[in-house]
Amino acid sequence: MKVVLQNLTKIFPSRDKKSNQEVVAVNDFSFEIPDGKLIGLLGPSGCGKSTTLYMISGLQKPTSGKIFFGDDDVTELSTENRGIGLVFQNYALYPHMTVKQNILFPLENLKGKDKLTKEEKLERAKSAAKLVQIDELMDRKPNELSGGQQQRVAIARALVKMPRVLLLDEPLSNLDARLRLQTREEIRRIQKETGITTVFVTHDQEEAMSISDMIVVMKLGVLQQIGKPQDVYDNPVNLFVAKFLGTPPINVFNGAVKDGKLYIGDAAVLETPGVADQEVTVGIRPEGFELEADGALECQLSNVEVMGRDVSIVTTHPASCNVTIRSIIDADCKVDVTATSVRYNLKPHKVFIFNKETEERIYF
Amino acid sequence: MAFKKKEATADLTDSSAVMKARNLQQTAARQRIAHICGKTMTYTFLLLMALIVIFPFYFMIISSLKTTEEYRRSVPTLFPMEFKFANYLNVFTDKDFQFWTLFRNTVFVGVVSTLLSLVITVFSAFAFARLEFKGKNALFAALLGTMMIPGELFTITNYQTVNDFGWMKSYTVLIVPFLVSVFYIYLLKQNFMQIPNELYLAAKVDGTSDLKYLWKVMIPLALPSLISITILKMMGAWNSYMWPRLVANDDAHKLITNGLRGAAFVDELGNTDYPRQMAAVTVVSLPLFLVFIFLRKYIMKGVSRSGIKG
Amino acid sequence: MTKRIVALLLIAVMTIGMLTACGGSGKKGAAGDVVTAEGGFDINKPVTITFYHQMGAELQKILATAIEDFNKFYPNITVKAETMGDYDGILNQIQTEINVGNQPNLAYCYADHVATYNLGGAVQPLDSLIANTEVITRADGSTEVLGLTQEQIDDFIPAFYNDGRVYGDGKMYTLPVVRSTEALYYNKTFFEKHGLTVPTTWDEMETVCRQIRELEPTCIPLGYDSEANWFITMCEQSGSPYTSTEGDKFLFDNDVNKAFVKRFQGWYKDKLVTTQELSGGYTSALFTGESDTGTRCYMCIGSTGGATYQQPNQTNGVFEFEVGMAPIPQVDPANPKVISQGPSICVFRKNDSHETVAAWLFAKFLATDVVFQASVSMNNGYASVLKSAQENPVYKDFLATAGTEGIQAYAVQVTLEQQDSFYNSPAFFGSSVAREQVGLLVQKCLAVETNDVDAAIATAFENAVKECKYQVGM
Amino acid sequence: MVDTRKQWKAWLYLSPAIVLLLIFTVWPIFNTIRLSLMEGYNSTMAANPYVDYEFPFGLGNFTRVLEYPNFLTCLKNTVLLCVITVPISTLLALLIAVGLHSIKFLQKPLQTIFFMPYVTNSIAIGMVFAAMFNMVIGGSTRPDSVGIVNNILEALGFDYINWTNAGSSYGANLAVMVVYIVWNALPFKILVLLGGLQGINKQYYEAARVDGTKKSRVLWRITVPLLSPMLAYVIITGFIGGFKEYSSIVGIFGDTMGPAGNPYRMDTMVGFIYRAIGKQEGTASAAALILFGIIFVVTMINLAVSKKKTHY
Repeated sequence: MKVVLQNLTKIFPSRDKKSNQEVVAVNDFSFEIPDGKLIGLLGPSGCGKSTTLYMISGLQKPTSGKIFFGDDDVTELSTENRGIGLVFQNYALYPHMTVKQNILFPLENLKGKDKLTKEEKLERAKSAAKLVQIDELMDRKPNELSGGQQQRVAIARALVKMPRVLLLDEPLSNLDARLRLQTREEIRRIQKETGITTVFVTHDQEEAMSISDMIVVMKLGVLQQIGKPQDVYDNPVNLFVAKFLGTPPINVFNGAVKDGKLYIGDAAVLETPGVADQEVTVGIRPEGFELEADGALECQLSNVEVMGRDVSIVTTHPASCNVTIRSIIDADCKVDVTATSVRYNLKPHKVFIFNKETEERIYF
Repeated sequence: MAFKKKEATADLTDSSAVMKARNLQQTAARQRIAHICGKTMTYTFLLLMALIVIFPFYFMIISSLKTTEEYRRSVPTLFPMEFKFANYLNVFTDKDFQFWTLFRNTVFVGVVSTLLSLVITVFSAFAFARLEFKGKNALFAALLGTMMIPGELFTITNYQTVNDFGWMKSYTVLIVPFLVSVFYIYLLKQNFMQIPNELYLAAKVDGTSDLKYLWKVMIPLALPSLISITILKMMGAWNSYMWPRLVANDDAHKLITNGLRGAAFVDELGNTDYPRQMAAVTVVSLPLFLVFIFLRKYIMKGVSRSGIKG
Repeated sequence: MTKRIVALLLIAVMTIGMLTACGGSGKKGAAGDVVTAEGGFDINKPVTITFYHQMGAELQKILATAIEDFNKFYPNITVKAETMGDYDGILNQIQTEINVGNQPNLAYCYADHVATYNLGGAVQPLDSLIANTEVITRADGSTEVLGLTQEQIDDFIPAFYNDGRVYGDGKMYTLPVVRSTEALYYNKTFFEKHGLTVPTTWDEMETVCRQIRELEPTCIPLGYDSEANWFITMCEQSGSPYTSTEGDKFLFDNDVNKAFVKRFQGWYKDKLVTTQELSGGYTSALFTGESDTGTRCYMCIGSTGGATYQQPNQTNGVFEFEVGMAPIPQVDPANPKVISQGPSICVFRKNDSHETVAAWLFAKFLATDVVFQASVSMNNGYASVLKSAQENPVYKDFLATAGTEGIQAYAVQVTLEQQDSFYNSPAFFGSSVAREQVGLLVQKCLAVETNDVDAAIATAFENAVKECKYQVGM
Repeated sequence: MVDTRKQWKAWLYLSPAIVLLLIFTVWPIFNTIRLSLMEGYNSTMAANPYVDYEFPFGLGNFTRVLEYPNFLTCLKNTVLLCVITVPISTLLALLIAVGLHSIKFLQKPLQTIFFMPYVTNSIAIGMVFAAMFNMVIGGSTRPDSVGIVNNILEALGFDYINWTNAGSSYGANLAVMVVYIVWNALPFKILVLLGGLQGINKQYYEAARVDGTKKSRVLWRITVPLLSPMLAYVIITGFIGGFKEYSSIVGIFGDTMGPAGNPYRMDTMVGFIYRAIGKQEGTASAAALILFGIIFVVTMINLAVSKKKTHY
């Protein structure tokens, strides 16, 4: 099922009665989620990603704009008529019901011709449980389960009624690091197996990048960029997206374009043909540095962290917007840790320049 | 299995969840109607119940404005035919009903007993919630058990006791015997229990004394509960009747409800002048009412936080 | 947990068992019936006496004046008067106080209350005080005998004075203050218009009621306010037993009583009569026409103390009808009986005989002070118990106003006219229960709805006696 | 670990409460037990300094209570009132609390209104109810004084009902008491339940909405179980209060606790105790202990049931 959002806007009335300030949570948001894909809605907290998810679910009504499931306009449809499954951040498992009862609960709401016999219901619940590998835990209560198990129950409950769209709100945020890795693979597997169009919300770019077919980056209610994770990473449309994606984060410098060359400080580090002379902000991915004895960019060396496969070199530079610059290079390259400075050459496709004011990408 | 890719899509296509365009609008309209109906029913129910609940209050106020003759009519009027505001004036000027004295006594007894009661309740609840000692659970269960006893029977013995103490006709006798309420201790204990024990342990590590911890951490966190208790206790002082009448019914210590039920507003034949009495009742209820309106938020919080779990 | 509580309880029970077994022996001294102040009553010795009453604001003013007058004679006796709201308030308060021995010095009382106080041995018998001939020189130089002189005793209307001696032990416990009785209020205008005769017997009453029903089919001709009074007065009028301080005490379950109750049941069924409880309010409301629909009474038997409530509504300063007052109907007009009601005053025992005597002096003052009694009487329609009050010019003028307008004076007049017909009921522990129970009995029997009225009435009587006996532990 | 220093500290903190409870609660309880074992004990007689009344030690007071001709009536009324009013008031309070919780517009004013009975003086309440249910001068051909309840019945096309006056039926009397007691019990229960509702995570409801759960099913399958601790609390306290019902009946029917012509028809256990005070305190004490026993047993049953049914 393809999901289309058209000019979606959500405005919350101000909580503070005196100021009368409205809060625009989602602003003129449009995009299309292809059928059967896993989409990560990504952004820092307060960017409107959860609101967007809730509008897709029907729990919140958009202030304006339309939502389509396939060709159906579901904007006016309330949540139960949309055929979605929703997994909450803290799972919202009914604490007084066993796992089985929790999973059965949505099925018991079906009425009319959808009504299932007892056996059918049990069958469905069992296969859903099997899918998320909790079929051993059916008679436990939620508080007897680990976080990861609860998460699976929540997913099973969302899946059991065979939703057209599966929505997950920060599905991994309540899990510890190890479980997180495991569970995100799990989500990916389940999505693949069922082929249900799935949207999940996260503030963790790594998580989003690792499992999504597509990611949607949002900031302050405004859509920034949509695309396959690698595309977005490789081609951020603005400074925000560039900064938001990637660990370690991108290194940002104040720079300038002069005569088709990009300068950081006094050093001309890159050819930028066709870019008008201007002050710019430069973003360089950590992996965009190459150690060269005669490299164009000289940085003061402060630390070298050997991480096995890679080496992380921490340096400083007066033009850097961050306190330190972190580059990641192959462990094979030898670094003289006693030196006071290192010199880098830059890989052009890992360097992005942005308009100083608008922070929009300047392509070269 | 149903969840394999292909089958799932097949399932979905013939499920009724898939709707044709015209169906969509119908569903949307239906759900709007259902929503409006639901809201209408909720409001109708609530407003109807509110009407029933508020009626005695309304009746009290209109009665307080009626003339005695009108009040005595066998078919009660629902709106005064003529307003007699003099009834209210009378509350403050009536010689039999020393409003200000009664008011002062009640406020004094209410405030002092509330403060003392709070101190006792806080300490007891703290001991039950945070300290370990032998027989704690048994003691607490025994305390809860006392709530089941019809308290009226205590009167005879307690009267004897306070008389032996020589407390008759004093503020002491109005304040001391009922300072401890098992219910308040229970309420506050529940609230204290919800404050993570780690905070207490952390305070211990920092060398904070129990008292300081209570004052700086527990009390601020349990404030809503304490406010609820304050209000309940104040209402108690406002409405207490049997005991004060028995032990301190002299003019110097009389409390407001006794004033209301006493000789005031009764004519020579023992018939009550209801409108005047109702005016007095209204005036007397007003402070409580205002307190309630202003502190409603805290009362609500206090109760919800006590999270009455076993 | 539960086990522990049970164990605790058992221990407690055993301990208490032993306590009770051992406790309570040899505490009692002799009853101090005789009060003698050694060396005479010292009027200069300051003393405070507490007086419980139920008076409202107006009467309290009169009382305050009386206390002022009293203090002219005895400036060192401070009277602290406290109102307890109503008679039940006085009873409850004093009963609790007797339990710990701090009852007041004197109180307004009904005979039933005194019987209760007597259980605790708290009431001072007055005989020795009445008989005391010590002469006191008062602060204003005048003198009085500490007790009552024969002249003073003779000044009391005898029936009222004898109200103090109804406790079965021959002792005098109270002095009367003011009295009311029951009277028949009738709609004089209506009676005259239709040429009806005011009934003097119950047979005549039935006839009149039936006549009125013919004239006004929607009315209930007679309202009787107090069910209990009705029953007790009927016992007295019929000469059948009600209660006794001796033996079985509750004697009212007998055929004579059942017979009159059954008769009234018939009246109630025929809508000839209603009562306060059965009509849900003082029947005076029906009599005065305050009720704004069809039901009304043309006669009402109620207290003379409630005369103002029998006063009809006024339109433009004119009463809607004239009220007539008459003695209540009798079984035997030759031997009339009417109830005597109203506060007496009793003195409580105190260890300090000076206090007791001071309290007595104040009680005596209220009982014999014409000004106080007349003022109270004029205020509320109760009659003074003193014959000499009727000679008081102000009171005389007041009595002369008797009529629809001066209905209180009318009531006092009717009370005084019947002064030879008053009876006293015995008072003992349980007399108040008996009174309550016969009141309820009348209600119950009148409202009987089964066909077998006799059986229902018999059961009701039986149960009432049972309840009485149960409540006093017989 | 229970360390001894903390032990005495705990007792120190508890000392004011314990001392006061010992004097004003525990001692009266013991005294009550003592009096209940003194046959025919009457406090006024016992106080008589001149006559030495004997009150033999024994269980006579207890048998006397059971022998009371109206004992079964008292018990029946007490139990009936409990069994009827507790579920009704709990259910109404639940519905009102849920309703209040679900709305935004008017929520606060309505909240205030529902708590108003809390701050309305009890004198006023009794009189108002009497007036509301009033009707009929006994024996008259047409009702003379009609309360608003009957006005409403008339408007709905029903006959007047004699609620509380002479000749009224037991059912009508009971109905009035039920309404009055429920009305009285509502604010506290609403307060507690509303507090409980505010503590429930909203996502449970969103989850239910996503699943298209019907409102009634949400109420019974989600709200009620999640509220079960509070519900258990209000039900248990409701039962305890219900067994002590007395003043509300006096408020409507007066001291005779029944309509005219049928006194003590609505008598209760506490009514019996009150009447015995001042006459037969030994019996009153015994009756109080019997009542305590009943309440104790019922509360234990309640607790056992709620332990099974509450979900935490």
